[in-house]
Amino acid sequence: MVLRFLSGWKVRAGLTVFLLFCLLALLGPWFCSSVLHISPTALDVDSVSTPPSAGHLLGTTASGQDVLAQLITGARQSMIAGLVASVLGTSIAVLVGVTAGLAGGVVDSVLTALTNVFLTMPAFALIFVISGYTQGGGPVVIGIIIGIFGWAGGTRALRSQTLSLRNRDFVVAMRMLGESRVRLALVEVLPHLIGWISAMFLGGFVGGVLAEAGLAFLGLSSASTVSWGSMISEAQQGNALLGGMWWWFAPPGLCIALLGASVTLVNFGIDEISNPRLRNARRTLVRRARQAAVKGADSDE
Amino acid sequence: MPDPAVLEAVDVSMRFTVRGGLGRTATVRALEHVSLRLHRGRTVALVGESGSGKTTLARLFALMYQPTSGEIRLRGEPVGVRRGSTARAYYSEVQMVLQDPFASLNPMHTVRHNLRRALRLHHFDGDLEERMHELLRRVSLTPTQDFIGKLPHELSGGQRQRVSIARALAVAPKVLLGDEPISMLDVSMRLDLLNLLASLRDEEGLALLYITHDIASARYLAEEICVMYAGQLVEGGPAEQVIQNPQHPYTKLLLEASPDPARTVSAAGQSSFLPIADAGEPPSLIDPPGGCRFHPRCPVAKAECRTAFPARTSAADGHWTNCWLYTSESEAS
Amino acid sequence: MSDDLLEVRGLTVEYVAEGGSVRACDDVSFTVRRGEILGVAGESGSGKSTLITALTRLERPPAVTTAGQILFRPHGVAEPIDLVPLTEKQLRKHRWRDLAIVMQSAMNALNPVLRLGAQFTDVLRHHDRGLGRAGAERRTEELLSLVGLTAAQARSYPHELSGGTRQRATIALALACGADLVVMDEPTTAVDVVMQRQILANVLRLRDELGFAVVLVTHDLSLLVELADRIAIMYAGKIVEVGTAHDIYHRPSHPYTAGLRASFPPLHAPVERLHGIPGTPPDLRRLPSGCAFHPRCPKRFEPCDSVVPRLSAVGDQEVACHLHSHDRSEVVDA
Amino acid sequence: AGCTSGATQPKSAAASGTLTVQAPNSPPTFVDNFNPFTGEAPGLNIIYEPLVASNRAKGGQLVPWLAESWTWSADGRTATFKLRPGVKFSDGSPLTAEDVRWTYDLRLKNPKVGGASYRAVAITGKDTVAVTWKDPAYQQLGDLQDIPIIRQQLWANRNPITYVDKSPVGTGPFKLTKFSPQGVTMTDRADYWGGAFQVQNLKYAAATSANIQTQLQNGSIDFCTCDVDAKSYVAGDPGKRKFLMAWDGAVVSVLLNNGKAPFDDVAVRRAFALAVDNEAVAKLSSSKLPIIQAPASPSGLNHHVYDGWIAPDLSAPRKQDVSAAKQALATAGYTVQNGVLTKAGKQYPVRYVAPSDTPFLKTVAQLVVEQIKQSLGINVQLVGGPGSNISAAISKGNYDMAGNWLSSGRGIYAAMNQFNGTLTAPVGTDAASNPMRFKNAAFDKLLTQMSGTDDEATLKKLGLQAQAIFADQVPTIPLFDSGAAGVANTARWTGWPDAEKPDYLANTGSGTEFITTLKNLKPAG
Amino acid sequence: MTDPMMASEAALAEPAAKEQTARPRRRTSYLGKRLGFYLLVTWVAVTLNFFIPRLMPGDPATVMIAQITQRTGQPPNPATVESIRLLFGSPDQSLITQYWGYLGQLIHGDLGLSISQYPVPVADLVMSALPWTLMLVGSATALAFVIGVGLGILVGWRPGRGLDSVVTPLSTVVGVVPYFWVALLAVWIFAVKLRWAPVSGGYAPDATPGFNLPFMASALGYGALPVATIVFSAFGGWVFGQRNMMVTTLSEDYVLLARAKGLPGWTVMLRYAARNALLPSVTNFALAIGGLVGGSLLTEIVFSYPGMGFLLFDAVSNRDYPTMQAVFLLITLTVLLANFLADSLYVLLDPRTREAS
Ligand SMILES: Nc1ncnc2c1ncn2[C@@H]1O[C@H](COP(=O)(O)OP(=O)(O)OP(=O)(O)O)[C@@H](O)[C@H]1O
Ligand SMILES: Nc1ncnc2c1ncn2[C@@H]1O[C@H](COP(=O)(O)OP(=O)(O)OP(=O)(O)O)[C@@H](O)[C@H]1O
Ligand SMILES: [Mg+2]
Ligand SMILES: [Mg+2]
Ligand code: NI
Repeated sequence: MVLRFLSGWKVRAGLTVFLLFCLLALLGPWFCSSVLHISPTALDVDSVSTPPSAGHLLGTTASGQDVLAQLITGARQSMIAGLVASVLGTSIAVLVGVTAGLAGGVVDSVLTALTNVFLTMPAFALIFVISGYTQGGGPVVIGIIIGIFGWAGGTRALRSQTLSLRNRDFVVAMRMLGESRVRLALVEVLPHLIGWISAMFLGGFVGGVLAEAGLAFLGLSSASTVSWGSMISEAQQGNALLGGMWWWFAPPGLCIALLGASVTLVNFGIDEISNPRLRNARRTLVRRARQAAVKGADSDE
Repeated sequence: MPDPAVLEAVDVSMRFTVRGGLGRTATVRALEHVSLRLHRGRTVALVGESGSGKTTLARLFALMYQPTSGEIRLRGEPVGVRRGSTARAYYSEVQMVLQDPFASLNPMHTVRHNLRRALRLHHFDGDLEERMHELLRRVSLTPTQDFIGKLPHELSGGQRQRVSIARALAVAPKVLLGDEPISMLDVSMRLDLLNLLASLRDEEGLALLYITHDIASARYLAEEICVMYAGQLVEGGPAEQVIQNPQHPYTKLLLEASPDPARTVSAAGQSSFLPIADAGEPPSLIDPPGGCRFHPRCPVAKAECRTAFPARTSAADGHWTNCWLYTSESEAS
Repeated sequence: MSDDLLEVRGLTVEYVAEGGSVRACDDVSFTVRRGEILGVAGESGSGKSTLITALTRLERPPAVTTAGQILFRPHGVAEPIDLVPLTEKQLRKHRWRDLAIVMQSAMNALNPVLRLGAQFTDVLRHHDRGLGRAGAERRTEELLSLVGLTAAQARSYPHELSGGTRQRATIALALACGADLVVMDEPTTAVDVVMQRQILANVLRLRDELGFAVVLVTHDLSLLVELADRIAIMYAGKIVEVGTAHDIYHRPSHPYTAGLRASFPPLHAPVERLHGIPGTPPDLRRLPSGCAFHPRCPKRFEPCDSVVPRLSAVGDQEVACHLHSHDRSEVVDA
Repeated sequence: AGCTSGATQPKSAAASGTLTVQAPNSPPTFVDNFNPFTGEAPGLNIIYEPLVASNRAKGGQLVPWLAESWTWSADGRTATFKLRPGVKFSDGSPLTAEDVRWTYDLRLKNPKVGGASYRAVAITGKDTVAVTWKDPAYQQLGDLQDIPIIRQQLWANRNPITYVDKSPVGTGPFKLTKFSPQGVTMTDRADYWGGAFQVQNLKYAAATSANIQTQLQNGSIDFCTCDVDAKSYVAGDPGKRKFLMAWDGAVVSVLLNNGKAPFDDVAVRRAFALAVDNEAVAKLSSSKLPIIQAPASPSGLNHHVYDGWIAPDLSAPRKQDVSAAKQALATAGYTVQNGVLTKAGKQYPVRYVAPSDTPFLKTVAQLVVEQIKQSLGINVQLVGGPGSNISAAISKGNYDMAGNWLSSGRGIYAAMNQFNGTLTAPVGTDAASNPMRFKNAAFDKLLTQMSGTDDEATLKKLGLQAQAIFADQVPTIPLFDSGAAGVANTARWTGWPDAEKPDYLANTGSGTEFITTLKNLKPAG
Repeated sequence: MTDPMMASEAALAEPAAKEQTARPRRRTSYLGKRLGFYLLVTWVAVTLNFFIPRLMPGDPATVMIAQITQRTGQPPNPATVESIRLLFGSPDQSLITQYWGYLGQLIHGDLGLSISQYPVPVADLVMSALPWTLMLVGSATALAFVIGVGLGILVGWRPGRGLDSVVTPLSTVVGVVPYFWVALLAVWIFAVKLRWAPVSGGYAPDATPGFNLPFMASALGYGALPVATIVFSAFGGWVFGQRNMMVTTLSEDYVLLARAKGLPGWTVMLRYAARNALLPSVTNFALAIGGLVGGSLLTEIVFSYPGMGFLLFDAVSNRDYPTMQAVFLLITLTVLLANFLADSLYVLLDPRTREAS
């Protein structure tokens, strides 16, 4: 299964890029300070808004900060926000969705109602309101808020999946061995939701990164940390585009897009695994077989 | 019938409430006043059309639902739906083999996992590994070490079904409920499985409930056949009696419709398909016909068939039926 | 010869995949005569459905027809047409008018969002441009009445009908354009025995009335024996035996056929202990060498695991088994 | 091409005498309410006029407006205003003393309208009105510029708070002709007391800080008081584009929370002030302006506005002096451990709040934080957030350092009164005034004295003393002199005030200043 | 968060059970239940919407005072401060009393008076903003749906072919580019550099809102760019989901049968495959409409569009609780309405969920 998962170019490309970003998030700040000796926060009063040069590989912002350093450190903040949001969101979704699906009855009704309430709440607007309240508590806080308001969508899908799994024969069979509910949930049902959960997780991750960027754009990110979103926001406030400072405006957006794209590619792979009907033969193989057939027929004559 | 029933259903009825698209609800009357007994070392076959309630009865035996009325008795003791360790105690005596061997094993778990869980849950305290191999041997999955580590997708349908049976046997049950255990298997492998079930019954003294569509296989395996139609038991008795001398018009229809190549023996070389009269379809269980539910399709239906369900008429050899045709007779006699 | 409606020669169908292809139909040859019912029996995975879809040129990637001919001689056509090289557009001329199909599950074969009637009229009107809406509706009613359904049911959505009714409707649909050949892939596995017999009796009656030929695929040999004129037995992508129903039942030549035949417990004959066929059907990706059946064969002997037997005539039948190879005939006697 | 009216240059506009400006406060849409008490519609501040105005370009000098002149009573508690003759409301009716009295009286009677620092108002003659305060109120007169005069006849039966006024009647030079949520058009009045204007049509366009730059660039807006990249704007067409700095007395400063540790300790305040390099801050903050803003005087007074009021020894900016700063901390017993200010084992983490929607304050904050880290080794935590959150935090005293601009152009008293210890509130409650929570008895006493005099020499003398206390006590860290930046396009209109030494400020946000600006505009060419 | 995998489920409520033989027995009680559910959700949402913003620090008075301070360059005099506090400051009533008052007002359809635009009724503000958002986001959502689903059908019809291998990855990648980044770029390219579109706003400042040609033309011109950017960012999500549905549907027997029937390719694609593959997308579209009001925040800020998003942004910045609540309420109601719509649409489009005749 793992091998099959890794076989497509999309998944491999996606994973590679994604892991690169993870590495960047993990080691970026250290790399910046110890190897490149640049700081994302230091302001170089004497070289403001300079295009890429040897001193500043990606140029500087309007307040003389090094764009490259910001880009590298920004990776961590953006990814932490995405990670926290998706870990939290997915965990709640799994907890609520699987519990509701397995338990049924009153528990199910209550949890479903809760899900629906969260679905109808103006999530982004509330996130916007609340993250204003937290006064830029950093990516973790932003991630938590995004997670808390973003879990409901996936929950319904998980619940209905669990409902259908609950009555699958193998679960019934294990139940008739006297298996406990918790074990049924964890050992029999949950592994089958891995595809869904990981897709949800990855979707949530991208959603989290994008939401953090959106909030940063609205001025709600932490002021002391640099994230890609806050970079775009500052570039916008600094009229980077009008001033032709593409080196400031473009990289963070492209990074988010690249990260999002890599995750989406991985998701393609997961999708194909969880829905085998989406897998189709490599066109080239089919064509080759057909051509061979035609040739064979010719030579037969 | 010498010894008392191990497991019996006493006058059970089952109703389901279903929800329609716009939240409408309706009641499915899936079983009506069904009684059935399973005895040690004997097989009862339950045959009937799709949707007649066979699975529902099996599930009632497996305590997956609480019957709407009536009760399930284990060795004469009424049992109800339970949880936790009491459920486990019940399941250590009653086990079920499901229809679809492809669905009844978790694709993520090995044969070993399945067997070990079964043994662990039922407090097996001997040599676990040894017992697992023994179980696999019991269901003829040999050499056992080849099979124990396999995942379901590495097994054929017949092998999976054997694993299911081994898993059920792991708890050393007294009763085995087979819900169409062979219908999903390849033709060539069905008989082997039936033979396996027969040997388990004979050697372990299992009480076996064999649910099937295929009346011929019922005859092959079971001593006793019960025919179910639209949630009601309409006929039952010793297998040969029911097959060779069907009483109820539905049983007759079923036998007529069942493929039997032997019928063409006389007409050599030429296909001679035996057509049957267009007898309509089984009714919806949401609003089933009153009285005997078979009456709309019955060629010999009488007025009373529409109004009331006939009482049971039994012959000396244990062959019984619920049909007005015979009720009046017995009353007359 | 002109009696042959369809002649399949060396048809080979493969499922192509990265790690090597699977031959689900391997060098399959048989003929279908006009108006006959040819039964195809075999275990699950033996390639029956693959054969049916290839026959109707409905195979979809990754299935590819890599060799063989399907010579089709519908009415009004002098020269047989080879369906294999035809393009989708060329095929469209023959579809339904000459060649119709009934699928295994009527539930899935009918478009759930279209009323039954609409699924009739769109094919009717597409193949007969002159037919108006009213005409198409009238024709639909006629067709439905052929299988004992009413006009009211034409206005239903598929899900509103029972499985048996749906399956009858798909059979009526197959007859809509007067096809010469109707291919049926397990048309009755999803219905009960009573309904099964009703449906097949209908098919038989219509065949007698309309004279189309049927290729009927099923794994229920006992049913085929009652129903079909001739039966082809498939094993692991190959046809191992073809013969009249009577011969197949009474004089199975191939050990596999014999085993299959013995897998059905009798309904009335005395019960005896039966054993089916030992072992399991092979995985097409890892076929045994020689005769694919040899690991399960009670009568296997020395060439079976190395030489692939070819289908050859033995009396009225055709068998692919070394027991019946001409040069080995002495072995049979021995 | 082929699109839209918005992007096209209203070239014919100059011919028809139209000036398009960005509405003050840059809302994205306008709301049709010209109620002078509650409304925020653009143009409101030039429709209604006060009795007096102040000229911030001239150190907050008071300017007669609807009042021609005024006289003080001997005790300095009563000012008697003589109304300007010939003032007419836009409905044609004349302005009367009764209108003024009624307007002023309304504020006394209705606490929700509020804003009255005076105690009583009375008509003393045909066109004279006397306003009386509790204490000598020479320095309170400026408050009256925030009171627009309305017509009694119209408002007598209206609830001033809840009335939604869609057809305003005021004394100002323009009257409303068309309202749309995206634009407000006004035309000039022939019967305006101040004479004729060359600007016949005034248009307020909706433009937010996000897009004002582009709207300026493509010429759809002629003038704005806005925080834009003026440098590149002007550089785009130096002949036609003009940078205007309205030196309104603002001094961009770091507010220190004097009400709580560690900044309740003057040593810490001094140390931090010494640790900051205001020259660098000023330079960085000016990167988008064609000029470099000057580092601020330690007196907290803006050099442009208070030229001549600042003590000579305080005129030069405080120089960054890291060792002195460290010395100051050490003497007071502070150490820095792991980047945290520590005294006697107690840690004092420092939070710097800065609004993230005001870019330059954010930049200032980043630089100050960076400098303090470099010079003192203290890690100041930078906390951002929307401006409304930040002002709430500042008001409640929930901060240690904060970036803001301070100091008023309405005179030395107003400037110093911002640090009035009697007007502040403890940490935890809202302090509308003096959120720095600076308290100094001597300073407060000086303020009381200033309030009781209108003698310039005395004021100057008291001012010098106050400055000395200010510079010594460092209630805030003044960074650089600033003002309301603005840009104008001279393609259509000329006559903008001088950029270097303006006589008046060009500023849409202040009604009287904007009227003066408009009055002086002439069509180009 | 939206992920294509949840696409298959229709609405808020229980996925329609497939037991179709059910008869209408307790329809009234069902409707009652449904209504009750909507009411319950609305109440909970309204309650949360009331309390959450009020837990934020700061009150409208503080914000207003700060604004005056910035505007005039000095803090307002104590009398003014007093009057502002009197008008907008923390009311003496407890939060709970305010809450009951608010509920009472709501029941009478009274949304109260705006604080930042005091004393303009919130209803007026909402009414002037709502049409813009509905038009902008509504048309953009519809357009994105049509384009995305159309493309999805096309590429899904021939999976693995050239079109599919280009369009599918591309459209999904387009969907993960931060929206505002794209929008800003679009503004720069099309409004600043090429001058094809105005930079911001909903219509020309000198146009008179109403049913007149210049105004409508101007509104269209101003709306084009924002709509285009939303469509650009949103259509990808539909492509992917629709493609997968299409591919899944293609392996259904009825599509195969339609081909066997000799029907032309278009008929098979549209009438058989797409007709069925569309079902989840259509219900998802109905749900997407629920995000209409709430989803416009970034667009409207980038384009200074005079809609609900901006209204909310402004209300939050000014602690304008009544306006905030009204916007939240509206979002909640649209979401519920959309769910209702999705429910009904599903029943309408999928005969399987309809009642058997
Ligand atoms: N959980 C349930 N909820 C609602 N209805 C049910 C449920 N289980 C079974 N039914 C209904 O009860 C009736 C009997 O079903 P059951 O599965 O027992 O039939 P069966 O004889 O096993 O059929 P088959 O041969 O197809 O397995 C059917 O109409 C079915 O729809
Ligand atoms: N899409 C596919 N890709 C690869 N292999 C396939 C595919 N479909 C079928 N096969 C293989 O082709 C072989 C023949 O399949 P086919 O469906 O024709 O069998 P069948 O005889 O119809 O079986 P059944 O009785 O179960 O319908 C099987 O071994 C199967 O594994
Ligand atoms: Mg069943
Ligand atoms: Mg098949
Ligand atoms: Ni999601």
